[in-house]
Amino acid sequence: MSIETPLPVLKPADFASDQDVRWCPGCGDYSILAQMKKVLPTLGLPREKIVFISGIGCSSRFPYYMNTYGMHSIHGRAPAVATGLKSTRPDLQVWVVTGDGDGLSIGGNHLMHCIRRNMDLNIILFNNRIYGLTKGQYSPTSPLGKKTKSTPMGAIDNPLHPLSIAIGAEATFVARSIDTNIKHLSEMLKRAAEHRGTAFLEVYQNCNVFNDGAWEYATNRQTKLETTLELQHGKPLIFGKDRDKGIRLNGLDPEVVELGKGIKEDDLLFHDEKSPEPSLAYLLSRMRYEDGFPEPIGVFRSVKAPQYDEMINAQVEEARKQHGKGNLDDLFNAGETWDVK
Amino acid sequence: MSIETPLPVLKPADFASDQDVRWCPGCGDYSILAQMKKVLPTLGLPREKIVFISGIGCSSRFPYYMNTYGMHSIHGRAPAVATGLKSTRPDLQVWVVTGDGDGLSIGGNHLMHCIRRNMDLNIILFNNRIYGLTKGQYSPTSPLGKKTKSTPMGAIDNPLHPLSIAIGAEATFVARSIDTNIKHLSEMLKRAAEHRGTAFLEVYQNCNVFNDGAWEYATNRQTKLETTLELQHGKPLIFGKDRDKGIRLNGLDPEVVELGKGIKEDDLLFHDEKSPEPSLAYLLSRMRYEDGFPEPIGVFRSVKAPQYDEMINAQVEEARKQHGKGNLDDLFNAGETWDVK
Amino acid sequence: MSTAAPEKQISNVEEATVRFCGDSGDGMQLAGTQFTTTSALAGNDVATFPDFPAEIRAPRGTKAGVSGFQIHFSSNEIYTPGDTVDALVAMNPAALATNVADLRDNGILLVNNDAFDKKGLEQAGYDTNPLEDGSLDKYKLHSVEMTKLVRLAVEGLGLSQKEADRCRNFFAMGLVFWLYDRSLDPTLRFIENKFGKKPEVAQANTKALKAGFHYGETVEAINTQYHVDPAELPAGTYRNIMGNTALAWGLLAAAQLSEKRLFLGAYPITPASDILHELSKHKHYDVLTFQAEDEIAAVTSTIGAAFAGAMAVTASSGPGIALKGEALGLAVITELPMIVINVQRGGPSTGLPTKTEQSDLWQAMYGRNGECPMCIISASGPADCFYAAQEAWRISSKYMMPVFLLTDGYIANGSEPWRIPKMSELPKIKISHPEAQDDSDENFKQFDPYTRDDNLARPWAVPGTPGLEHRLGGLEKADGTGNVSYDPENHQHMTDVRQRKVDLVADDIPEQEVNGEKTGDLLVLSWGGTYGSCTTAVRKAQAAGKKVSHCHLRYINPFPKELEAILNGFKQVLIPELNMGQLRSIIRDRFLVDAQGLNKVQGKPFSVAEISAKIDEMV
Amino acid sequence: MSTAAPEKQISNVEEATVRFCGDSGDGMQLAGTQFTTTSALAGNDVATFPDFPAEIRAPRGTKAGVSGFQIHFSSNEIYTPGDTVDALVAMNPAALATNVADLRDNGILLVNNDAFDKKGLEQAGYDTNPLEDGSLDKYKLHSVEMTKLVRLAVEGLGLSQKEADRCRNFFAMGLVFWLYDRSLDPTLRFIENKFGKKPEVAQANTKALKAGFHYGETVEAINTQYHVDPAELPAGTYRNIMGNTALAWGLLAAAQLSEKRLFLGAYPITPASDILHELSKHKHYDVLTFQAEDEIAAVTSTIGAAFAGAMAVTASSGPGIALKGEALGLAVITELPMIVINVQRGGPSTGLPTKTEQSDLWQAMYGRNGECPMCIISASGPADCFYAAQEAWRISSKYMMPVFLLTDGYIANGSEPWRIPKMSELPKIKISHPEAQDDSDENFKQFDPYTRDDNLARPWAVPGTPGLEHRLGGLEKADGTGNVSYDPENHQHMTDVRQRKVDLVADDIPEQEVNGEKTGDLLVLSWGGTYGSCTTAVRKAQAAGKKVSHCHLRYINPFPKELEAILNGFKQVLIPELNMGQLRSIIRDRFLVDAQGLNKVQGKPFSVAEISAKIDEMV
Ligand SMILES: Cc1ncc(C[n+]2csc(CCOP(=O)(O)OP(=O)(O)O)c2C)c(N)n1
Ligand SMILES: Cc1ncc(C[n+]2csc(CCOP(=O)(O)OP(=O)(O)O)c2C)c(N)n1
Ligand code: SF4
Ligand code: SF4
Ligand SMILES: [Mg+2]
Ligand SMILES: [Mg+2]
Repeated sequence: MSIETPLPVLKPADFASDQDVRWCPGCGDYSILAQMKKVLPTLGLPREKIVFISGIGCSSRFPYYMNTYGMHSIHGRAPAVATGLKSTRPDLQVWVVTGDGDGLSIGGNHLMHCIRRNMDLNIILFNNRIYGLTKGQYSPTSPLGKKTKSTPMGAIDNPLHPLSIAIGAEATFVARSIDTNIKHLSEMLKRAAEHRGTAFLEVYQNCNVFNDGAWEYATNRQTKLETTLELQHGKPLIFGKDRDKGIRLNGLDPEVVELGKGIKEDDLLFHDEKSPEPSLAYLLSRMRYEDGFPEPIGVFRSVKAPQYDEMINAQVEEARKQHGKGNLDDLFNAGETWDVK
Repeated sequence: MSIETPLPVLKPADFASDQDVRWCPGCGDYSILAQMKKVLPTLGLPREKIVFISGIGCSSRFPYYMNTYGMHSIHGRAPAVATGLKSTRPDLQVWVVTGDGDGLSIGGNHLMHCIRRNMDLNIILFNNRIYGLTKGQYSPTSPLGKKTKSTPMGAIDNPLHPLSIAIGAEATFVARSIDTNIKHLSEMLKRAAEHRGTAFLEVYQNCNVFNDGAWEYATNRQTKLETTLELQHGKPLIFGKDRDKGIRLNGLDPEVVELGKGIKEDDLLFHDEKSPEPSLAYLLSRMRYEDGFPEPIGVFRSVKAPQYDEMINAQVEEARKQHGKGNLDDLFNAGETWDVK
Repeated sequence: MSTAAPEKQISNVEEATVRFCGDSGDGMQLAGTQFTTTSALAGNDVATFPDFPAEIRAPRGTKAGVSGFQIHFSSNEIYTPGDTVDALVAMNPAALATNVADLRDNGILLVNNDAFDKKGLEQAGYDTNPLEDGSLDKYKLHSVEMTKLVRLAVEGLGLSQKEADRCRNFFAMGLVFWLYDRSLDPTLRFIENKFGKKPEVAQANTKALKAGFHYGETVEAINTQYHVDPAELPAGTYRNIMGNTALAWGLLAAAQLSEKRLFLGAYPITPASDILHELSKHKHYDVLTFQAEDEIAAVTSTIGAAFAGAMAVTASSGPGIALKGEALGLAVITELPMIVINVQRGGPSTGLPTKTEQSDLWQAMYGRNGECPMCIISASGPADCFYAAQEAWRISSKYMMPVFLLTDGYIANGSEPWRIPKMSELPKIKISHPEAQDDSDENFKQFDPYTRDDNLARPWAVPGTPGLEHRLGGLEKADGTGNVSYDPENHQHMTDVRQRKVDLVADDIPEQEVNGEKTGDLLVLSWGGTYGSCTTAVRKAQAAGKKVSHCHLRYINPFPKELEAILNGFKQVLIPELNMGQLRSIIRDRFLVDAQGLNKVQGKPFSVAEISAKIDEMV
Repeated sequence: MSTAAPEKQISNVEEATVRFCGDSGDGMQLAGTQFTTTSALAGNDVATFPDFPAEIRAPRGTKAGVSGFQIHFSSNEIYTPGDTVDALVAMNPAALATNVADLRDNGILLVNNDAFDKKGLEQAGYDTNPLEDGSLDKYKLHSVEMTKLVRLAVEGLGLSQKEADRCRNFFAMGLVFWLYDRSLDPTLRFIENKFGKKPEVAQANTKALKAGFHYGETVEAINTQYHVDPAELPAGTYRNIMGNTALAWGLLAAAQLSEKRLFLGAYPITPASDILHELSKHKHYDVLTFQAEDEIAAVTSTIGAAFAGAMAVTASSGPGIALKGEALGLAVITELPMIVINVQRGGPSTGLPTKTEQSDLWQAMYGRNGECPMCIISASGPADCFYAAQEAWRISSKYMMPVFLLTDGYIANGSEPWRIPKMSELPKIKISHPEAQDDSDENFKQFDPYTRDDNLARPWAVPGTPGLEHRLGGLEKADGTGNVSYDPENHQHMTDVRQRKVDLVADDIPEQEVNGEKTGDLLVLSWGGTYGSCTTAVRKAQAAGKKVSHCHLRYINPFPKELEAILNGFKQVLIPELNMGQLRSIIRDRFLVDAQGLNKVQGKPFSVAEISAKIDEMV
């Protein structure tokens, strides 16, 4: 029985599995889940064509809550599981859900290689700057000096910045959003879904149990317009409650300037997500709150490049063009053979 | 018996172990070994204070040939072995020798974490763009389309660029040199040795058996002055046989320009290895021969930052300031106890 | 207080088992810990079993979110947290539903009936209210309006209702303290220490605690108090200790006894993480804790630290240990000393991460490529972890080889009284390093890192030492020089030597004890965390006149020399394990003894009854 | 050619063993391969053993750089590359020094005496020239000025001296071809194919080859030729095949027989890399080869491909397999089909990477956390790899579980004649996937991924299929629904089911064969690459009238049902293994049989003589 699936009209609820959601009440993960359920029906894909692959961590429980195909794999390996899946079945839309520990600590290498291969995956990194599931050790994104269960005297590892790492591996799509900024978040999920090749989306996510307020500066109504900056392609980098501040380049160094007082919009740095060179994206990824910058959210970079999943299948096609579908009897009998009667 | 070691006057030969060197005749590894033996005696360190840690690969045989302490560990893990060693014994000078497969494929994550922690290690990555020891599969630095034993139809993975990755992890010292450019190489080895924190040095190394000529463009007498560019701190980026070409910034994009014809040295990009922002270093790491750029050699970045090895020991000191050396009897007896008679 | 309290009886009992259960937000672990400390301070022998959900915070009120803590306390020596419960505190319907089966007939059941509303009952899957439908008739049910009573008690302190409700666990504690005739003082001290900075919280908890206690005094329905006399334990100063803490402290002690820096390379994983947490608090003892990027970096950094001359340790649980297999081969072939701790949990794969199991023995024994033997020792209970850690380091440093130390989730999170030793009484661990030599000296001899002493140990020459420069590595080594060697005979020889080093340990460990006669009808052979239930079950069988003895193994590789003779002294051998027969297969292989298994993988320790039943079936 | 060749004898022999050895730059592997093909084409049964150094190119002339290739060819069926050598070609002193011990007394020794200069002798550790000091008197020494003769032969072709010297191996081949009365034609064809585009090289090699042949005809000192008649092999078309090639082709066949895409996730490692190389040449058979960033990505991508519905395979060797342990737990608990190939090499750790060993059996059996059973099968020789691959996939896809397939370096690089099957004769591998359902249909039923068929296999529902959406994962699963379950009984049940699935295979495999009587004094029990030497040794013993039989296992987990009865039919059991007793320990555990081991880890296969000696010692 092969069923014709006319593009169904799906609702967010259609994407909810029958499993109870077991995150702590108040966890930022709920919001990401909700936005995902809202975005998927807009993509015009039937549920069976969608697969969620995750590692281990609170965030990695995500697939259980989605009524799609999915696998809650092992710690850090989701990008590699997804690579095998997507290479074999390039027709599927594959999402990878990972945490800052899962994706950047134990799984950092798979993430990096997946990105450089430009596998067509949508990778959502839930960054809560802590290990949630194991109850509160510091993660690779925890700030220096952070006191946690495993660092009672403060963390001494310089944190990794997910987007800088991704751009170091020359990611073709890099974006950032925030769990509480649901409109922006759903837009970013959609952009990630639409990108062909690896889409890497970092989401600032609050772990209200072990790291409450880690992103307070970026989510607080009072401060968020001063501490974040929404990137828009082709537009100058402007921020502030009154949209009166901007980012200007001083040589290669970004600086915060106030508009007016002799500085015009045209003096500012203009965002170009399509720049073939990733240097701008890299520079943006380096703008950090602790250094006095607003942190960019939005799409840092979005360019087209060949995808591994396409090319691995293209080689099969190419080989078939050259050799046909092949006949194993011929292969076995090629070269020196002899007959025994 | 504790022996006073007055700083000995050592010669390169003093650093040669009694083991036969077993690389293929003509391998670029010989040159790196020779330069290392030349540089070490200039560092004023006795042999016993030096340790070489490597993974697995042709390059990783290096420690066997050095009459210092050393460990030929397992594939990809040298940075992690070195981390344990250096944390425990910060007085030692620890070198990590790795290959493009060892360091960037299986070992990419350890490398990245080591760099972000700014462990005081000198990491030398022998980049021959191939797996030598396993006889010729492509590596993460092999170019797209590269035909090798495992990619008879050409590689389909976009290569990793070691320096871009290192800068993505915010490396404090990043440099590049070439096996055949022995003067430059020995200078870079020395600079790496002198840097405190992770010094990451990529060396273009020829594997004349499985990937002969991979760096031909950068080593050929005829072309090398056109295809490489020696970085010098505070100096403009000039190259060419006649030193008549330079690199100028166009916005954030570098471009090759000819000097004269209205373009002066002052118009060029000036190198600043000490720039606190790594954006310049990142941009330089993106200049690639295949894109029509000369490839920079020299020190891309060299800045001071706190080191993990120092801080982990500083926390012990700090804890001792707070609590003294501690008395386990007190620890055991703290809290609720009771006596049974 | 001067309410006219009704007269109540006090009944002396030998021992009792109490379990607190409720939602994971209800503070049951705290209640359990406080009750444990109080009972210990009262001189009882105690054993505990905390049990909490895998989720950080499962949805409130659901069965998945139930958290429990069981305390067994006695005037005699005890070895387990108890099979059945004498008194159960259930803070909500889900807790009742998932726990009541363990309450003995006629046991005391204290429930917070305020939580038995429609939603709560539904979430627990009750169609009718069990407090009312007679289904709990076989228990002494006391249905208490805890929520209401607590709110009343804390009235006037200015707490929000949510804050007030958070004191309910103290009410429950107070009530149970009264029931078992326990002093409130330790808990009052605890409140003072913990909440001193938030006086209104401290006051509220105090009021709730006392309210619970007075409720017991006052309410007529509860008319008997129980009293458990102090146990006769060996003289000394005691404290209560959890397995992971004891293990961490044992490592601290071993480092000090061997005059070494302690290096821990670890990656967080349940239930091993607390070893990392504990050690990271004690840096002033010259402790370096490295939270690595993964388990492979954890173990390889540990190898680096071992090379550097430190007491090097790595700790993890099943899946993490699986990742360390390749690197452990390097530790074996480089013959460096280090301790590898596996706090076992339910497998395979991620399995049941918060539940206990003993199913990683095979992995410890066989889970590496090539012929790659490792010494394996195991701890038998929370306090024993302290000594097991020291023994692991003694062996590892003496024979220059990595040693596996196995515990499990049950041991790690369980607690028991520990007679606190004096550091000065603990045996020193002597370690020597070869001395520096001067290479300009005419007697200078090239240092050979694979020469061996009587224990077949090679010299632990530490980088930084003049004249001992050498290279280690994962390729086969020529014995003596340590150079890379492809020589066939040398490979055979080195393979044999690595095995012999492990075997030699058998000559260097205490004689294997047998609990009971040295011959008989049945030997119960156990290892690790099943110690308590096996001991208790065998004692019962012995008391019933059966010819049953018990042999508990600390050393699994190598086995104690006496083991073969012991096994041969019995008609039958029973090996209870929380796995499907892993020790059993090793014993059968080694001694060709038709040992039977009692096996279970259900995320829970054996009850004494389970083992007793099997013994009774066999003899 | 019309030089007056002296008259020579031809002696008919039943079989012979020849070894070419020289520097790794001397082209000895090529010489060996050509001789093998030629002998196979001449109808002999052949078996080969290549042996090369771990270094890519060890320094020229050193012992570490010696490369060898041994060919055993016969007019009867043979099973091993031969214990001792009848004719040895040594291209330099180092090759002579490291190989001459294997030459039988009175054997033919052909040396290139031009290489026996001062430096060469020194590098080989000779104080005096063995060609002159009488130390080789017990052999038929023919000292040939090969270098000089080759240079003369190729004179005039315009080759540099270095290029000329590169033809020496063809001279040696020519000489040996003459010695064993072999045709030059296959090699001439080979030269044409290989060097057709470089005519001067082709010509030079042809001249050198013929020069060698004519040298044999001409020189008086060599006065006997040997002839080995064709063997009587089953009728069919044959080719020579190496183990890794046969394995790769077996995978291709299995994919086609089951109508699946083939996905290989692998990371290069000696001696498994050639499987990756071979498969990557055949993409047009719908083969995807993914060279992963490491072994963990290799195995987890394989799990992803299995989930996606492909025939998923990962291949590695010991250290790489160690890294896969954790992920294999995921494959076991998700009950996905896949093949895990381990081409074993010398361990522990990096060990002896280019040498053979069977020491990863324990790792395959036990090397994962938790109770994590896997089916294990093994190949017995190069050609058998073809069938073992298909059998692994048949079992894996039928029972929905990962299957281990063990080979070793000896099998992987060895070669033997293979009777080429027709694809149409090979049994199809039937795989079915559950069908789509329409969730708007009133009969729609939520898909339960852990329902089971008669084989306890769960349905392989493939992403992309409407109405079968489901989630897998590493936490324990409720049987049926596949939901995460912490239920104690379910965990026990699922643990039992996973074991039972493996056990069920025992009902589904061919009856275990015994070579010889079903009862007797001694059973030789073997597995994997020791097949040939055990078969030969047992046949010899049988011929000598001993009551010895041989049982060779393909299936190690589960064992064939008949095995227990077979073992019990013999007074003694001997298990020869290239490890320290890994199968032996499993057999002892399972059957309580006091099996003895013949064990060696020397990087080399067993010689027949070693096994014969042990048999003779025992009966
Ligand atoms: C091999 C392995 N090592 C360690 C763990 C334990 N573990 C589970 S989740 C986790 C980290 C979770 O942190 P993160 O990825 O940031 O996810 P979060 O819980 O914060 O969403 C760890 C260390 C594991 N499951 N497997
Ligand atoms: C766990 C493991 N996987 C694979 C290998 C096989 N292996 C050895 S070296 C190597 C790659 C070598 O490449 P590279 O690091 O570039 O070093 P090179 O030989 O080129 O110097 C591989 C795959 C191994 N030794 N261990
Ligand atoms: S622990 Fe933190 S991240 Fe995990 S579910 Fe709770 S709030 Fe969310
Ligand atoms: S294979 Fe290549 S890298 Fe390795 S030793 Fe030979 S030339 Fe050097
Ligand atoms: Mg996190
Ligand atoms: Mg390389």
